[in-house]
Amino acid sequence: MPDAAPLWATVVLPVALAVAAVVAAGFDAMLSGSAERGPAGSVREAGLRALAPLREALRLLVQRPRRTTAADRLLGRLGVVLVPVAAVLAGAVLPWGFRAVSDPSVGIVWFNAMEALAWAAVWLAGWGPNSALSLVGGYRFLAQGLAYELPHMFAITTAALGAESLRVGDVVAAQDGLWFVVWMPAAFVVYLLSALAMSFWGPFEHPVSRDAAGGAAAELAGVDRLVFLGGRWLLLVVTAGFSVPLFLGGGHGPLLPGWAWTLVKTVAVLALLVAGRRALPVLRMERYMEVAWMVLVPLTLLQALFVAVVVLNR
Amino acid sequence: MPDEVIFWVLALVAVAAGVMVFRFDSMARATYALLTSLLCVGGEVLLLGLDYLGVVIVLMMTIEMAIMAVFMVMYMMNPAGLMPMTMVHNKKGAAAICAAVFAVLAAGVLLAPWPSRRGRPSADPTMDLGLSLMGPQMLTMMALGLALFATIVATVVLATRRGRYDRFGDDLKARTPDDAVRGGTGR
Amino acid sequence: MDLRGALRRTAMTRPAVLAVTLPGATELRLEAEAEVRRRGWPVVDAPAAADLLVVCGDPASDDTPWLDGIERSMPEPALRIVAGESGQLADALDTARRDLIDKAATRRAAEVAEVAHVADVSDEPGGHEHGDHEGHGDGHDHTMGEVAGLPMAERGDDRDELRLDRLHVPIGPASSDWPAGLVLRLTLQGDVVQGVEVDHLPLPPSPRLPFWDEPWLRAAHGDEVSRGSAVRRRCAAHLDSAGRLLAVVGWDDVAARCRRLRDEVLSGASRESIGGDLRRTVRRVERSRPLRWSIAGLGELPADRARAAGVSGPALAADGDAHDRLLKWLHEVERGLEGLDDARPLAPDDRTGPRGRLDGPQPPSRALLDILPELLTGAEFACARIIVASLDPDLDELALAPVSGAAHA
Amino acid sequence: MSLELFLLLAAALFSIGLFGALTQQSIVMLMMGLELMLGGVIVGAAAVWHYIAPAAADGQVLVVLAVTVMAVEMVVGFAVVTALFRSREVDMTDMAAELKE
Repeated sequence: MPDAAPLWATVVLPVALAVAAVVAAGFDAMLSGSAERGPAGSVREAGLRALAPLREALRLLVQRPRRTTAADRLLGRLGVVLVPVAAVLAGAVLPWGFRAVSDPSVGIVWFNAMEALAWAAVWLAGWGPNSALSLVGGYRFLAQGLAYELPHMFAITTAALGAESLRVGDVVAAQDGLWFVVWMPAAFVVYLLSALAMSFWGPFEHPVSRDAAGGAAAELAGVDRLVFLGGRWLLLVVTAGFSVPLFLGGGHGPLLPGWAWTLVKTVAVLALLVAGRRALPVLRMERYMEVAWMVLVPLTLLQALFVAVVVLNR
Repeated sequence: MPDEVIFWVLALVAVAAGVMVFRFDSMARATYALLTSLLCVGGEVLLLGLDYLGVVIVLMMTIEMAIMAVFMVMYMMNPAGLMPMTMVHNKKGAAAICAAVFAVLAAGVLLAPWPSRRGRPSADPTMDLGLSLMGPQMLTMMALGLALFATIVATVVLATRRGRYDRFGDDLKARTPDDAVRGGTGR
Repeated sequence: MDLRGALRRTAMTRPAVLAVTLPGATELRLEAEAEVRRRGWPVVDAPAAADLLVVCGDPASDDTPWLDGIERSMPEPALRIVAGESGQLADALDTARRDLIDKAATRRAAEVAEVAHVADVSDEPGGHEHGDHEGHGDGHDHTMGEVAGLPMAERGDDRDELRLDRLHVPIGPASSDWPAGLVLRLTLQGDVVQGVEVDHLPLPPSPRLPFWDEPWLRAAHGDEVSRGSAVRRRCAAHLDSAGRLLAVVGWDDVAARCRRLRDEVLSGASRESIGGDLRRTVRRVERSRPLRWSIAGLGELPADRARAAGVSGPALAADGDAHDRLLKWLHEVERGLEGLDDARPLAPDDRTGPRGRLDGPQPPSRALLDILPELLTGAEFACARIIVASLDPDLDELALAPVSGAAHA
Repeated sequence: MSLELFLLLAAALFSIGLFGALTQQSIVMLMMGLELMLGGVIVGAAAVWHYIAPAAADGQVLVVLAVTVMAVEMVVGFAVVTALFRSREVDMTDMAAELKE
C-alpha cells in the first residue's frame, strides 16, 4: 500500500529523472549513430556514441546565450523553463515501486494538469523570440495538443475507472492480479501515442522538426536550448514511466522487489518508444487530427465503456 | 500558518495578475497574466480542500488560455504589444462603477451575519461531488451536458463557412471531401 | 589547467556544424557531409544551434551580407570557414576546431549578443515581424510602419476567407535539406503559403559542369564516359534527393541510410557490397504505410500537366504526388544497381540526366522551378517543404547553356 | 484565513474583471474580463462551501457550473469573433455596434 515517501525523495526525483533522460537519449544516439555511420565496430565506439547527449549538453553550456530583436524575453524564458518544471511536477506522482514523492487523492488529474502546462510552455517558447519559424513551431504544438489531448484523457480515465480511484496508488493496487494492459489494450496504445505527442518527440516532433529549422527551438541557443530540449527528454521519461503504474501493474511482479519491477518496466517502455521511433516518419497534425478525432476518440470511448461495464458487474 | 502564507501569496498574485491583464500592451502577456491569475484561483480552491476541482481548474485554464492566445494573436491588433496603444472606452466611468461594486460587495462581506459552519467535510469531497452530480444534482449535470453539446454545434456553425454541400458536392455523393487540406482517414 | 577551461575545451572538440551550400558546389557539399559524419560532429539546422558555419563553394561578393548575417546570429563561440576547393576540407575542419577551442577557452565575461534575424537569413530583410497590421477603422491613434527596425505585417484575404496578417518570410538559401541557392519568398498567413516568388542566389558562370549531370554532358562533349559511372551518378543523385525528402518528412533514420548509400555509390562500392543494404532500404520505404499516409496527395502533378510545364525525368514519369516521386527515384536506383559496373562507353546522344532531358530548350530544373508556385500556393508550410524536396530542383543546372544538339530538340 | 478574506478576494477579482469587461473594446479582451469575474465566483463558491456548508456538495456544484460557463463563454466568444471577422473584419464591440447603423 502507498506510504508517504521520505523528504529526500523530493531531491532525488529530478536527479533520477535526469539520469533516466540521459540514458534514454544515449540509447537514441546509439541507434541514430548506427543509421548514420553504420554499426559501431567496437564497444568503445558504441560507448562514445552513447555519450553524445552529454557532450551536446556540455557544448550548449559553453555557448553564449543570444537574443533576437524585439523578443518577448520574459515569456520566452518562462516557456523554456516551464518544460522541465512541468515534467518534474508531473513526476511527483510517479510511484517508484509503491511509493511516490506525493500520492494525492487526485494524482491522475494532477499528472494530466501538469502535462497540459507543456502546451503553454511550447507555445511561449515559440512566441518569445519574435521569429516566424519558431512561432510556426509553437502553433504546431497547439494543434498537436488539440489532437492528442482528448484521446489521452479518455485513456487515463479508463485506467482510473478500472481502479475506481483517481489516486495513483490505488490504480497500482488494483492491478495486483491482472495488469490493466490486458483488458485495456486500446487505452494503452493510445496512451503511448499521446506520451510521444506530449513530449513532442519522435514521430510527434513536428513542433521542433527540421523542416522549420527547429521550430519552437529555432532561436534557442546555449543554456536555453539545453533546458528546453533536455526538458523534452524529461517529459518523455515521465510520460513513458507513468504508463507503468497506469497499465503495466506498477511494482507488481514475481521475485523482484517493487522498485526493481518499476525500473524494468520503465526501461522496457522507453526502449520500445526509442526503437519504435525508427519505423515512423513525423506525423503531421493536419493528417493526424482527423485520425485522432474520428478513430481514436470513439475507440477510447468504447474502451472506457467496456471497462465501465466490467467494473459495474464485478 | 503555512496555509495563511500561501493564501496571501496566491491572493496577492491573483489580484496583481488580474490588474496586469488590462495593463499589458502585449496580447500574449495579457493572456498569460490571466492564466496566472486563474491558476492562483485554482490554488486557493486547493487550499480550501477541494483537491479535484482545484486541479481541474488548473488543467482547464491552462488549455483554455493556450487556445485563447491563438485567437488573440490571430485577430487582435498589435498582438506583441510592440507599439503602445490603448483600446479602451469610458475608463473613468467604468472605474467608478467597479469601485462602487467592490465597495458594496466588501461591505456586504464584512457586515453580513454569516451563518456558522454546519457539518464537516467528508473524507472525500470528490466522491461527494460525484454522488451529488449523479444523484440530486442530476438535472444540473444533464443541463450542463446539453449546454456543452449545443455550444459545440453552435460554435462550429458560427465559425465555419463551409457546410457538407461545399465538401461533398450538391448531391452529397463525392467520396472524398473537397477540403483545402487532406485529412488522415483517407475518406 | 583549471577545470572550467578544460570543460570549455572539451565542449568544443565536436562543434555543431551548419553547412551552407552555394550553387555549383554540390561536390563540396557531399564531401563536407561525409567528412562531418565521419568525425561524428553534430549537424544542426539553425544558426542558433551552431558553432561552426561551413560554407561550401566560393562566395561571391553578393553573398557576403547574408553569410555575415548567419554568422552574426550564431551564438559565441562561432566561426565561419569557406571550403572552396575539394580535398582541403579535413584540414580546414581541424583548424576550425582548434580555433573554436581557443575561442571557447578565452571567453570573456558573458555579454549577450543581440541578433536581428530569424533562422533563415536571406539577402534582404524579410518581413518576419508578426506585429501590427493595417488600421482597423478610426479612433485608435497608433501609427503604422516599423517597430524595432522591422516592418509590420499587413492583412490580406486568405484561404479560409479570413483577412489575417500576411508575413513575408524568405526561405533559403541556408535552410537545411534545401536545394542549394534556392530562395523562396513566401507570403504566409498563419503557416499557409499564400504566395510564392521563386528566386535564387546569383549563379556565377562556372567552368565546372553541374555535378549530377556531369557524365552525360561530358559524353556530349565527346569525352569517353563509361555507362557505369553515369549510372552511379544517377543513383547517387536520386539517393541524395530521396535522403533529402525523407529528412524533411522527418524519417531521419532512413534518410541517413540513403545518404550513406549515396556516398558509397559515389565512392565506387561494388554492386555486391551495397546491393543488399540498398534493397532493404528501398523495401522499407516502399512498405511504410505511415509514410504513404503522411505524404500522399502532396504536390499532385499529373503527367499531362507536368509535360505541359516542360518537366521531364522522374517527376514526369512518376505521374502523381510526392510519394510517387519518391518511389520513382528509389526504383530507378534499384534498377540502376545492375549497371553499376558497366564499362561500355556512354552513347553521346544519351542526354537523360537524373532530373530529366538535358537537350531540351531549357534545363530540366528550370521547369521544376517554374511549377513550384502553382504547387505550393495554398499548401501549409510543412507540406510546401515536402513538395519542394519531392521535386528537388538542382540550381546548378540553371547556369548550364543549352547543350549542343538542343537546337533541333 | 477566514470566510471574509476569501470573499474579499472574490470581490476584488470580480470587480477587476468587471472593469475589464466594461472598458475593453476588443471582444476577446472583454471575454478575459468575464473570465476574471467568473474566477471571483469560483473563489466565493469554494469559500462558502468550506466555511458554511461543507457537508453538502452544492458549493462544489456551483464551482463546476462556473468552470463550465467559462469554457462555454470562451468558445462562443471565439466563434462569434470568427464569424464577425469573416464577414466584416470586425473584432471590437464599438465597431460591431456601428454595423447596426
